[in-house]
Amino acid sequence: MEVIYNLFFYLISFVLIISALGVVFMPRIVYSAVSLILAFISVAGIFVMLNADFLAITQIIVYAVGITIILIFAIMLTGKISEKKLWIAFAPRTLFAFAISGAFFVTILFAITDGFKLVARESNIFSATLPSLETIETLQTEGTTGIIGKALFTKYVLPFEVLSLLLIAAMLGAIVMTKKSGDNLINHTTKTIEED
Amino acid sequence: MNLLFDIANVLLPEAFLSILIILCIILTFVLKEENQNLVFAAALTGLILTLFSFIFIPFSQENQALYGNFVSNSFTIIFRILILIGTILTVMLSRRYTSNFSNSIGEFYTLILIATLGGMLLTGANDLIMLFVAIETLSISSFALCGYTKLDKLSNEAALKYLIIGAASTAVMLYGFSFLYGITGQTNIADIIKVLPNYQPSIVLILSFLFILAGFGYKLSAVPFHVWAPDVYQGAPIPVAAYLSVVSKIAGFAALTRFMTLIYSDISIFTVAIAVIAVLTMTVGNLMALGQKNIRRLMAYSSIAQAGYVLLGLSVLTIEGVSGIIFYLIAYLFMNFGTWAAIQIFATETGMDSIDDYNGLAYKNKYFSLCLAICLLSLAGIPFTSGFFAKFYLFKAIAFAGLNYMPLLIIALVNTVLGVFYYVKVIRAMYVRTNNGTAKQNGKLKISLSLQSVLVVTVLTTLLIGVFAGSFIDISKFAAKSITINKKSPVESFSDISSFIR
Amino acid sequence: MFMEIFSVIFNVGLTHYLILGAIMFCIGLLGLIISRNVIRVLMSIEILLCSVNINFAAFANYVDINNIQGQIFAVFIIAVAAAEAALGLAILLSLYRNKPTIDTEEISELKG
Amino acid sequence: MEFFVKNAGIIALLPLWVFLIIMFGQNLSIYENKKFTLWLTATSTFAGLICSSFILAWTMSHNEPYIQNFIWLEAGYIKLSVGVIVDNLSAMMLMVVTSVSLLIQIYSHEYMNKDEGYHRFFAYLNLFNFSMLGLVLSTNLFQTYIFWELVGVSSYLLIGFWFRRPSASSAATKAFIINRIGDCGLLLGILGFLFFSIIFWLNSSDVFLGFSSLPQAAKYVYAATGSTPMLYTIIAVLIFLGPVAKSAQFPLHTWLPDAMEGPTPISALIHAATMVAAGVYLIARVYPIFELSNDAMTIIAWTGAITAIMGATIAITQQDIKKALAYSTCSQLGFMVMAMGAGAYAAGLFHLMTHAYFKAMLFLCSGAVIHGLNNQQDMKYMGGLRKHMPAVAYTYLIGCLAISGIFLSGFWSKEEIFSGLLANNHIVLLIIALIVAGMTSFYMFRTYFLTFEGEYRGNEHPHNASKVITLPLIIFAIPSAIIGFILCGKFGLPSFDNFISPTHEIVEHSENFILPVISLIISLAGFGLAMVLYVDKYRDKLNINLDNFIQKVKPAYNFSTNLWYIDKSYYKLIDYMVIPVCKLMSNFDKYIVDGIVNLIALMTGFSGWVLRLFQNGNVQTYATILFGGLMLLTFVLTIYWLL
Repeated sequence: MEVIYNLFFYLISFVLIISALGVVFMPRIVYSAVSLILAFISVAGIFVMLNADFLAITQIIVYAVGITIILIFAIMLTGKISEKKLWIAFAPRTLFAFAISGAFFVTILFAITDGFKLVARESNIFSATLPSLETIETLQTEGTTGIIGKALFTKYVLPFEVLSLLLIAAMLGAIVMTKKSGDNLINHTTKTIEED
Repeated sequence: MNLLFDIANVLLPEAFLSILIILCIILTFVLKEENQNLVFAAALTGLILTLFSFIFIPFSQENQALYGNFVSNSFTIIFRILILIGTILTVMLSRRYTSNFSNSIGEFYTLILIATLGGMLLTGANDLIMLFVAIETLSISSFALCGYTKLDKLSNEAALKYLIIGAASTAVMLYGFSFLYGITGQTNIADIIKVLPNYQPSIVLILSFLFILAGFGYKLSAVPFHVWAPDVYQGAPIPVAAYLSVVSKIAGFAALTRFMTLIYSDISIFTVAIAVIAVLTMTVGNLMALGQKNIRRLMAYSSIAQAGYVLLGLSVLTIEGVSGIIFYLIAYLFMNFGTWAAIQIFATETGMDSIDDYNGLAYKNKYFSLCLAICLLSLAGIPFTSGFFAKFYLFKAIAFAGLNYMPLLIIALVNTVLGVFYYVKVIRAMYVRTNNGTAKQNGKLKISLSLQSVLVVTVLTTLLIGVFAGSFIDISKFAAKSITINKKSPVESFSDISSFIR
Repeated sequence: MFMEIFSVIFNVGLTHYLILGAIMFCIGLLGLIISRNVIRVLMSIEILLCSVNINFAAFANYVDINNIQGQIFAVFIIAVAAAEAALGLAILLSLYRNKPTIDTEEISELKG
Repeated sequence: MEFFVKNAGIIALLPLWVFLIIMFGQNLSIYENKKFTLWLTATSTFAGLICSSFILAWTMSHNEPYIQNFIWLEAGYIKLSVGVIVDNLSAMMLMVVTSVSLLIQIYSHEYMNKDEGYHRFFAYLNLFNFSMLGLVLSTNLFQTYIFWELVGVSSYLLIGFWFRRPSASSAATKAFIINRIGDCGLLLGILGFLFFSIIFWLNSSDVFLGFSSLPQAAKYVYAATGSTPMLYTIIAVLIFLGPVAKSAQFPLHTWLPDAMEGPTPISALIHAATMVAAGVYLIARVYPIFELSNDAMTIIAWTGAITAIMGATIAITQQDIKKALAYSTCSQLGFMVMAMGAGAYAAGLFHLMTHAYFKAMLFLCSGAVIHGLNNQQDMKYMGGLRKHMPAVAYTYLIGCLAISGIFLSGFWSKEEIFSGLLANNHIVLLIIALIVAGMTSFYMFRTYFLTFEGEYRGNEHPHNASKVITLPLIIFAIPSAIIGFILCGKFGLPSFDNFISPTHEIVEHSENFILPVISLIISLAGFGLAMVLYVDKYRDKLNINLDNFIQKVKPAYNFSTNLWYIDKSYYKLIDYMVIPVCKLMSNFDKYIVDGIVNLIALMTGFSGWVLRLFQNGNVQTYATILFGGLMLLTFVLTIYWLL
């Protein structure tokens, strides 16, 4: 059981990292999008391994379906340009990017392993305790949806409600941006209209 | 009912604002195009009513609402009031701007109101999730507002840059949140405070602090998270730029101050980090402002530098410092808004925003130039303006915090001197240079009533704060007292003035 | 020594997930900075947020299994990320209408 | 009456409002009519006058001062406040300032009517009124200092009112610079005083530097500096430097005669009646500080005495009518300061009040003459003007009698000074004062005879002054004549001493009549001498040749005409000491400081340029900066923490 769990972890992680790298380094943007879908699905797999079934489903519905579709729409709408030259910028910042990413990784690795100690599990940085089998059992049989739903309507009701307004704001913004404009949303500094 | 009690005692203005938002949305979609200006009236009256609803909230005690997601005390109340005042001014400033387009007026005000709701919730958010949602509500509405002038390339570009940098820094902040959550296993700040002292300070804690600071620093445009600010301020509609440089920043400061004082106040490394960022922020802001030719970019760098001064007040982490921050932000709200209002007036009338276009303005528009000059002098901190008292009070808090802070004080003073140069540059353009005929600004500016009232109100308040600095300092002191600073070892301070007299 | 390494590798726990999150974050960071296509930049942002989600889910599992607040946080992040993506693409499209390019090198009129 | 006392601040604020209205409303069409400005100004001052008279009445029946304070600025332990104090001293000054300025405003309407800067003039006049009244109402030394500076600024603006004349602008600059010296001393003194008394103020319930606690504070400072009384004296003398400059005392008096370049109403209001008296007022306010140090009191008294005699000797030979009056003002101010320094507190203030009225009137008369002769100020070209402008001549005569101490109000106030000097055993000072009194009488009547008697020697046709000019003169003549007598405290009349200094022990009036009689005789002698020398009739009869007479006393005459060589030595000092040093400094500045400054400017410009390179418009560069900066911060702080 343990071994299978580990193997699954490494498998999914491998797919996830490869597909994420694919998103960045694929020569054509459409391949990137497909790669992104794969990455999202792998993340959902990771969530399943972390006893987060609701999260996994949400991940697939929202990310792998919703967001990627929007992205593909955008790719299609802007697709006239030859993509070859829009691959990777050969600018000084690319070098910096590798350096920064490496530094970032090393720093976080250093921090979470408490200074590269191999036996990190016993470290007391995080209040980590192995989840007891019983709770895992209940989570796996009953699912997390109930807990999350209850929390959303009790403890997190305020952010939940505010989130609705956030979505409205995003919607309004998107509508205004893409609305077919017969109107004159032009440069605000040049046009003058008599007021009052 | 617990819920109703919470709302009546703590979240009444926010509840009002939500109702107002829904009303505005309905009005936006129901009204015909030519009646859309009604949304402006609704928003303005609603905001003023919301401002009055603060009367019903208990000022002096601390109340939690909705399972500890939101905390209302005098500190958050004063910041919410400031945010509301800033919003009212923004709405009035936008009146002229929105009259340029016919079918997207209502949405503009709705977005501003949603952003304001986010900002107000940000000040008192007491839960990491609440904090995140509030900051994102503010951000996402701001992205949309930035690109509102959608046929203008610059506006689109500004919005896109703002969004990308914003999303990236949000991701970093969330990374920091995840570490904080990992260390304590809690998302509620009150619970975090209870649990956190049980753990040894580790690098993860520092990382979480720095990553969260990156998220807030992006809102405050603190160096090195400031890079978006000049481009966005230049490209975005001017009312939105004013909103970002004032309201959004005030909300960010409120949240950062609470966060810093509640969670990260007992280890000195965090104050060192804030101090480093403060020094960087004001120095870079001032240095880069020196060579600017566009007044909007100049104001962007100026607001970066101003954020640096405020961060300095946070770095001392005393009650004095916090009250200095509050007083500085009160003064900053009005003086900065006044400047933006003047820029908006000039831009709408002439369509120009370069400093050279202001040449010789004082000879034709005496009062307008005077108002702008007062605001700029106040920003520069010339004695006997509100800006001077704000700086004075803040620097005094730093000076009294201990000898360790002396280098900071000296750097701040040098920066203040540096700042005078570029503010005076604009004034010199208006008063000393003559208009050599290239500029279009012939004759008097026709200033519409709403813009005029914004300018007059802000300038008068700036002067008023300069005259009655004492009472405003009292208010900020009162507000700062509700902040608890969990310092284990207080920095040695000159508690007794007589010790160095004798 | 060998056994120790072996046991670390085959006892997947919190640290492993965190390292996975860090790797994802680094890839997202890389993509954010080096690609020239705006859409790819937006994709990289999604990867960044995903890595944060992995972190939260891992912490929820290993630190806070009873309340799983981390998972709730992740739900909120997913919702916000979707909104952000939608708005970002809307802004991108309106920019594209005024200036037909999605090359980040060319979207640099505001500077100085 | 309580109402007026509680709202005494309004008296000061009214002129400020009027100032703002005039300043910001200049473009409005209503200002086509100059009378609007006049009415606005005069009404506000008149309202102030009414309020002041009610306040005066209130103070008669109340011994405790009324004090109102607002905390203005709190900086740590230091609380600075502004407020309003109403006590006998401020009530008297309010009355003097408002009444004098009301009459002078009416007078200026005619005097300045043709001037293009009419509105500006009235605006400045109101600004001055505001600052002067604010100074009078100040509750603490800090507020006093602020208004002190404001008064200086408005004086500067008004002296340089005709700024196109080089002489006027240089006179304004001179006044400003010399006043800066005094202000600097005053500020240092206040700071020194505050430094030693800060613990007292922290424990005190009063506001910082409040006047009502000043006696205790002075005692505290005296005790704090107990081991070195020198230090206390230095603080007191530094504070005294302020009045020295403002009240034109030796050696900082040189600005006052030059200040006569301003319009004559200004000379009357500011440089004769009110502002120069502010120095004496300040001495009265901080009297508790001076009282404790005998050395300081001696210095004050002797400064006053030297000024008095110097002013008198110089005034004797002045040809310019306004200059002569200016030096006479110096001399009289010296009188007041001398009285204060000698311990005759009330007498000094009494003379301040009487002097305010008759000196203002004298200046206005000279203004009427100058106006009538188309800006001719030299007395060589005057004479016999009594026939052309009788009202002016007779009021001037009243003023001369008053200032000379011949029966009219000056007699009573001077008599108090003399008896005060005698009572405090300052015999030397008394002799000097008596000599100066004789000289005063001489030079005043000299100006009178040269101007109004004899034959007219000028070219312009003199024209009579209009009613708007003569009316204030006539009104001024009344207090000039009688106010000294009314308040002399003899013959059952009310006593100024009792009114002004209820807390100080009252100097017992020596009931002998010898001193008044002597002073009267001396004054009459001066009058007689002037008559003999300057009225053609008597001079011819006695066969005196004035030029020969001058030749006989040539050194003394030169000494006087050259203003005691004070100005000249100042210029010499500046030429030979200050300017070489300045040159050295300027070279240092040019080559070394400027070099450094330019280098810094270059460096900041360069660093700004380098920083702007990073702001290249590419959003991903921005992201690089963001993350790079974050990583750099993380590295630095982590290493810092680990170490």
